[in-house]
Amino acid sequence: MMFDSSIVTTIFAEFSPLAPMIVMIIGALVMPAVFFATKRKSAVAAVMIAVIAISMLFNVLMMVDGYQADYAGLFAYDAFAGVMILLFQIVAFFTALVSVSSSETTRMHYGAFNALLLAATTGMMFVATASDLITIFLGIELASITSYVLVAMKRSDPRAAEAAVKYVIFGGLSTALTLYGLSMLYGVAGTTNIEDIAIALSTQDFSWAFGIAMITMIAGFGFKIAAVPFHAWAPDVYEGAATPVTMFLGTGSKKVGFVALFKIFLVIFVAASSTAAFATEELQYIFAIIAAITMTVGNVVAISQNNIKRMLAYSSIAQAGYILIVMAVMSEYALASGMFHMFTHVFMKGGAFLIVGALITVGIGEKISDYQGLAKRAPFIAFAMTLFLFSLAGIPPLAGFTSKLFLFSSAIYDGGVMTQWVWLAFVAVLNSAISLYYYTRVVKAMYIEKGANAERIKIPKTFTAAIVTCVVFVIILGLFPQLIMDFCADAAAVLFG
Amino acid sequence: MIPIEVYLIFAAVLFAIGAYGVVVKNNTIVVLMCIELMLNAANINFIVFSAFTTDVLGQVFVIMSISVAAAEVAVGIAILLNAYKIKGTIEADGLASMRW
Amino acid sequence: MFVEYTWLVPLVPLLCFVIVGFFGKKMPHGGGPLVIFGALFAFVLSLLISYDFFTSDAYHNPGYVTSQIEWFSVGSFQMNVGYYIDSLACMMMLFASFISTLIFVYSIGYMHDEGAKRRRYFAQVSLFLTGMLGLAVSSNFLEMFVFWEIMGLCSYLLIGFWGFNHPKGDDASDSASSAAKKAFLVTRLGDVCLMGGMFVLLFEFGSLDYVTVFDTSMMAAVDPNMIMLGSLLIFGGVIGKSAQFPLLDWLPDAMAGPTTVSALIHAATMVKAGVYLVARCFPLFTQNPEVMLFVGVIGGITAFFAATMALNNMNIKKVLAYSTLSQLGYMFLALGAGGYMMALGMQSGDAALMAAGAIGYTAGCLHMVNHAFFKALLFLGSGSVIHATGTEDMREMGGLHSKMKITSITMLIGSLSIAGFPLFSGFWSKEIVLETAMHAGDYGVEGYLFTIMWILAIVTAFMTAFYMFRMWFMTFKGKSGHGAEHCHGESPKSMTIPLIILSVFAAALGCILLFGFDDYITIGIHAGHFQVGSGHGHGLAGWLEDIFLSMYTYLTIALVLIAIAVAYVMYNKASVNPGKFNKNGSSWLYKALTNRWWFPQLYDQIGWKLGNGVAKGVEFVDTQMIDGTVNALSSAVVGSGESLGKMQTGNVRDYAAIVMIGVVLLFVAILALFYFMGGL
Amino acid sequence: MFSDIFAFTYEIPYLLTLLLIIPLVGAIATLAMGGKRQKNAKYVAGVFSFVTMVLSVILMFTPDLSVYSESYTWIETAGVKMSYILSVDGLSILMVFLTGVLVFLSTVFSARESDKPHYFFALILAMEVGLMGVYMAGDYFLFYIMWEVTLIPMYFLISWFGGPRRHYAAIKFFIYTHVASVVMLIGIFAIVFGAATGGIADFSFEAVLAGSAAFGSTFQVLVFGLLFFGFAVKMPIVPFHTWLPDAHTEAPTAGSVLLAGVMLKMGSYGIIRVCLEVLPEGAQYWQPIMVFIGILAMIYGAYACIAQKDLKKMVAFSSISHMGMVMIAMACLSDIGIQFAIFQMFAHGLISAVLFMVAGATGHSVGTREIPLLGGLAGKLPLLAAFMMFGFLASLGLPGLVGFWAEFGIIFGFYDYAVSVDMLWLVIFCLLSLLLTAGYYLWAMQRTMFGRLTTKIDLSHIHDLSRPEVIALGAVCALIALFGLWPDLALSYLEGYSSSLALTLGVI
Repeated sequence: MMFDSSIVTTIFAEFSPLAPMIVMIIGALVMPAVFFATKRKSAVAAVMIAVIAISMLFNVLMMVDGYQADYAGLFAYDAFAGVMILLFQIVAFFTALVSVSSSETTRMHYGAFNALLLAATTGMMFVATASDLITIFLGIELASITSYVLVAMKRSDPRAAEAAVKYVIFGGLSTALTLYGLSMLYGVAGTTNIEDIAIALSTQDFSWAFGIAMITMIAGFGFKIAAVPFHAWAPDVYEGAATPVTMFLGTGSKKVGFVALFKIFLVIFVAASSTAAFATEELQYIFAIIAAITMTVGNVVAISQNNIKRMLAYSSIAQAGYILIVMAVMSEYALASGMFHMFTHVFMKGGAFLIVGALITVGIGEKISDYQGLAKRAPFIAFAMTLFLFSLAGIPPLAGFTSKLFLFSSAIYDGGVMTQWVWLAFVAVLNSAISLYYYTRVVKAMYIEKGANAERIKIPKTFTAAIVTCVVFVIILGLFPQLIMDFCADAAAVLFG
Repeated sequence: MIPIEVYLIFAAVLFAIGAYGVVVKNNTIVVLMCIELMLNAANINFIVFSAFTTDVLGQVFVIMSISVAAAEVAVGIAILLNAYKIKGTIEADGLASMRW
Repeated sequence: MFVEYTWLVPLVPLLCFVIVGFFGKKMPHGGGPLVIFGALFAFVLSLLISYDFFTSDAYHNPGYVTSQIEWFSVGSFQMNVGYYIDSLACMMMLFASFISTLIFVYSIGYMHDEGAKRRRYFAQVSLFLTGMLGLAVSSNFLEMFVFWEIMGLCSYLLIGFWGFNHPKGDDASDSASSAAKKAFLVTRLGDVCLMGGMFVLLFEFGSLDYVTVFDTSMMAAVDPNMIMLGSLLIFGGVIGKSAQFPLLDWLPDAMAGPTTVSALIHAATMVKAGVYLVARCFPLFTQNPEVMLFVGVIGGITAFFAATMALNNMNIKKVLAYSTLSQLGYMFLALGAGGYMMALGMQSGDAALMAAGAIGYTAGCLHMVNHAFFKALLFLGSGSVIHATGTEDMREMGGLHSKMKITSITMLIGSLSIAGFPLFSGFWSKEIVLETAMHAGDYGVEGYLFTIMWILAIVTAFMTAFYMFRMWFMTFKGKSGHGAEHCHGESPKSMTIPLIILSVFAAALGCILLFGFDDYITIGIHAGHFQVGSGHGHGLAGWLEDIFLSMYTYLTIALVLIAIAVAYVMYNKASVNPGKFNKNGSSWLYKALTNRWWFPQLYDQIGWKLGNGVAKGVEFVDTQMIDGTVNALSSAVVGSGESLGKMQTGNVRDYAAIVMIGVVLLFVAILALFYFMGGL
Repeated sequence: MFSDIFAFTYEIPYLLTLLLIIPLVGAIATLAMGGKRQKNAKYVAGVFSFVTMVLSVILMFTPDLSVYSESYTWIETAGVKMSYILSVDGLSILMVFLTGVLVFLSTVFSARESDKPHYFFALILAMEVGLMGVYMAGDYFLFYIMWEVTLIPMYFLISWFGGPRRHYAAIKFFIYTHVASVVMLIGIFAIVFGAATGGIADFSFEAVLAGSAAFGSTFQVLVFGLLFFGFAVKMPIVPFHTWLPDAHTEAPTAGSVLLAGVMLKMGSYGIIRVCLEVLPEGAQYWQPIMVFIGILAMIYGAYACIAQKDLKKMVAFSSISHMGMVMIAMACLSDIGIQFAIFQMFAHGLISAVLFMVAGATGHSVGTREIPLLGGLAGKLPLLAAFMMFGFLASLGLPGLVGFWAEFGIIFGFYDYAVSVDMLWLVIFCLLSLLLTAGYYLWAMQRTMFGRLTTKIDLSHIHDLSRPEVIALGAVCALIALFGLWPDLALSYLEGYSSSLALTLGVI
């Protein structure tokens, strides 16, 4: 058999469920050493990529093989974990790949930068495998605290410093909210294991403590995923951070919040929905409202942005709104679609950020007006950017369209019955149409408007490689979504028992 | 025996004080301290629930979260230092160049 | 056997149109000779077909030859294309192709100076001929309508022939293009009605074939009200095409086209299409006497009104145009009166009354043919004059008789004929028209209307004679005008020869009435179905008796003679000043007549208000309200983006406040939701 | 049918796929003709679009269209199934033909395009992919993809090659129609998932049609509304039409030709293909509304034409008016109505091509399309005047040209409907629109080509049509005349389809 996880189990024995993370951690530990030994960014990058590749290889082997195992009741590797880990690995891979040639990332502390990157990724992967509130919390914090530093690690840029401050304060605030919520949840359920919580709650009636737990957890995770009104930090941090880091935050870090949301809420509610005592629907409405507001605010405010990073940040907020549909609909199909959308989001939003980073590296500004005439100066980059943006807007046959198609359709029908979330689907599609407006502004600047400068642009090779990969995936996932959608469906089946 | 509600209300008040501080304080160091207050409110919750249910996991959680909070404050202070070095201020009002 | 080649009759001119249209640039005279050949071919073929038809058994029973193939189908309704030959079709083919041939020959001379434009002219007239001949031989309403519209198109194009680059300058271009548009639009109004009528028929009869629609048993099975609706709508088309009251205003304007076009289209052929259609639909129209009454009244009113307007007009072509309208009115009066009697006869089963009605049919058709010849003659004559003098204003002519003898004499013949001078063509047909109208007045409840129409018609006869001779005297006699001095003599042979030929017909054609015309062109019910022709006419003696033993004939003759005399005194001897009667042009009547009873102003007002007025309103709604809403929506989205963006102050404390507000809101929302959903 | 004249029985493998791939390859090849090879872009585009046209014509000559259906499962995951299905039936064959012909002819017409020609022609070919795809798709997923694919080339065509207000027009076109598309997408979800059986939502037309029997009345009515809105914007129907005049005014001629000639038809095609086929009960419910807005569009469009000052804008509004006619025809829900609705789509496709070519050519030759600035140009531009006259006459429904038969059939079908609902007076509106149509065209003709030669503009540079323009116009005019003289050539394709659809609708 081509995909055989026995190699992993042979090496890691009972730690196999943590195999991808272990590889990353080791990588994180050796990275500074590598840097100090070689003093060359490229060497570090090569090791980085190797580490991530190995980790990814293990994960793919396990995922495709359908490996399932549990470690100490705290971690569980299953299809869901496999898919999400893959996502985080891809994000880390891109970040590592481009940060080597980006002009924004630190040069002096490059080893530390990579170590932190790996640590952050590991944190995210922990969340994906976690089966206990404690591990979820720790994973999130590992990812968060390291990313604060990543944001700050931009060469003496006042905006990065400011962004880092904002990020750390808001991260702390969200940690506090989340922790408070977790404590209440613990109090209500009397345990920290998610499965056990679900079982415990399914026999309980609604209580105030539970309500508060829900609210504070929504707020805390809402911060992570940048849902309105907990989104305010996102545009500033995205703008201030080095663009590869922005990409890491926008496509990876954000998903951590979703993974935690899925892990905690879906499991609890799916278990709870079997008993009538528990009010699932009310919280679904809460999520639906948040989703609607988030996508609307994200899209509408994006229209007025002139800085492309900020615009993409707001667009990320809107995308989070779309994915929140999963939480409103709470069906297996919706979850699969949502996960698939996260994947396509990595490629399209990641691709867009990569291009922004590449252009900053070659000295083009972040303003939309700086992109004027880009089609002449860098035809491929302009073309790729157009693809990413149109994909984000949901223009077929690109990946963003297909994933939105799955996602929005999940809001309409659930198992042959028309759901009550049709209005949400409406809000979503109309938003999607609005978003076309600001994406088109960029396209217009690149293709239609004439720039002051007409000389050709040559962007670093690593950027090109990453962008090409994204382009390929944006097209392939659009045309053949089942490549990943099948795994997402398996993963969703795990959470829905 | 003091009923559990009292502890919970205490923690909630602590949490609210922290939240209030985050909103009104201009000095970001104080803001970080307020966040610590909020974290500690959650920690108290954990301890209380742990004590009342005689479940040890809550205390484990607290130990974890205290260490996390420590790390967070360390990173936070470092970041504030960096900001002070670059921007010459750590006041929230002075760190508002990116907006709209 | 020639009948089987009927499809060639319209096709040959069509081919000429295509050839001339695409390759005419390199042909001599812009392709004129080819077009003449096409028309001549059509004429000869028509002769052969007619001979063939009249000698065949089919002429006697069932009275027609038809053959068609499927064209396409509308749902379950099959639309056909084919030919339908009966006496009426033969007559139409013959006179249309014959007159066209002559006019085309004339055009060679008349259009000689037009250079490259002649190609366009000849192509279009050839297409027109296709339309006219196709109309005559069509086997169903739809096919007929196609040709009907092709004629309308050609009329439009030819009126607008000088719609740009007019030799007389931009003002003339303006008025020509405006006249063309008006002609098309007004006839279009009629055509739309005709189309509506076709829908009624198609829906009621399930077919548009003449054979089916005119079948007596079919008609009996259909709701008479729907037949009435259909008939009236079809007559609406006729009103437009034949410029009857109240849609008569376009025809005078149409004189902006070349004179040959006026002769061909707006006198001899196209405007006759309406008459043809009424004659063709006689079986249908006679199902309701009211329809025929309507036809007759419209005809009578038009005859009168148009004649009044001709009384004081100074434009030679316009006089002729009004006269055309008036004469068309006669034809409809005849058909209407005849049809009225026939309808009443059918209802009461009175065979004599039906026979009397058939005379109306004959009268209408005969007048149509006669009018085609003498009006073509008159127009061509006037064209000859215009060609020579370069003006259309009769005040600038005068005294041309000596310079243009042939034109003058042929036009005199035409005038005598149209005026109804005894024994000239027009006399015969006009007499029986009047007789039918008078006769119809005796029957039915509304018959008195025909009496009124008869009186109007007699007055019209007087006026006709007056204005025709006013025209002739003003043009050819009296003082030479400004334009007459430019005249360098007679027109070329290509123009005079057609005039001479036409004048022969104009003078003598009417006599065919006495020699069995009504055997062929009459209508009656034979073996349960309507049949045109193979009737038993009055014969020579019968007609002579009819006409010359009636005192009313002498009344008309007297009126005509008086009118000619008055014109002579006023315009030839100039012993009586016409200005005396109209306060030198300041009487209200005079003004009313020169302003065409203010019809144009009325139409312009209505048309402008209904067209442009509403359009302005629509435009306002479109740009301000509908598009305004769209733009407002989009700027609302953009604007709200900007103001929402302002919430992003950049200050962490504000952000924290937003978060806290969010938490509180969540709390409230959860409370509210639980409350409303009965959770608590 | 063409196949009655000559039956082309050789079965070209993957013909329908070729119809998509050839223009796609052509677009890429043309795009590669940048830089110094720009001159050759038009030849490359011409060859590819010509081959596509030939294939679409071959399709017309094929006696049995069913041999050309292709079906492959494409995506099968998480309870949804999408397939790559291409097929051609009586409804789509004319549209495919129209697309093939018009794309080639607009390429020919634009042969003089000299600014970035490789982009220009590549965009036109890219649009052809989408258009062909929409008409041939047998799967809602593919259908929607193709539907949206048409937008992007059009957006670029307008905003690159358009007039002075092109940015506004392009973005308005893009966003407006995209909003409609996404609403339509919701409707598609509803029918696809509503028709799902055994937990598999199959996006193919066939499966949805099979599952549609289970749709309840309320569902049908609601979903019909969604889909109808989506399609109506594309058609466009008053009051959702305002993007169209702007888009047309600013678009380059070839863009306008394709926009009016083929793209608008996507809307009415969708209504027939999706709304009527799948939701017959919804159609019954919406029938009066469709009739009302159809009449509204017809009359409103015609009146708006009268008020227009820009020749192209006038033609754009006339499209709205004529598509209103398509709407009332469809609203009859009868075989005649549907047959002639499709026929009118076809007819209007050809006619509007001429109209927009002529309007565009006026802009090129004279330098302005403002009617008040023109006048008396027929003497200077005889060919243009002749084609304009032909186009106007065809559009106002001159018998013997293709537009008349469409209008004739539509009004008759509508008459039938009006009788059945006992409101015969409704027919008056149709007749009125015919009259108004004649009115605005003739008035425009009078003001532009006839009458006083204008002195308001500099006439020293005006030139008559170039040879490629004449060829393109001549070819379309020939088709108009051909189908006008022999309407059965096109109508016979529709008979089977329309009568079976009418059976579904329960009204014959």
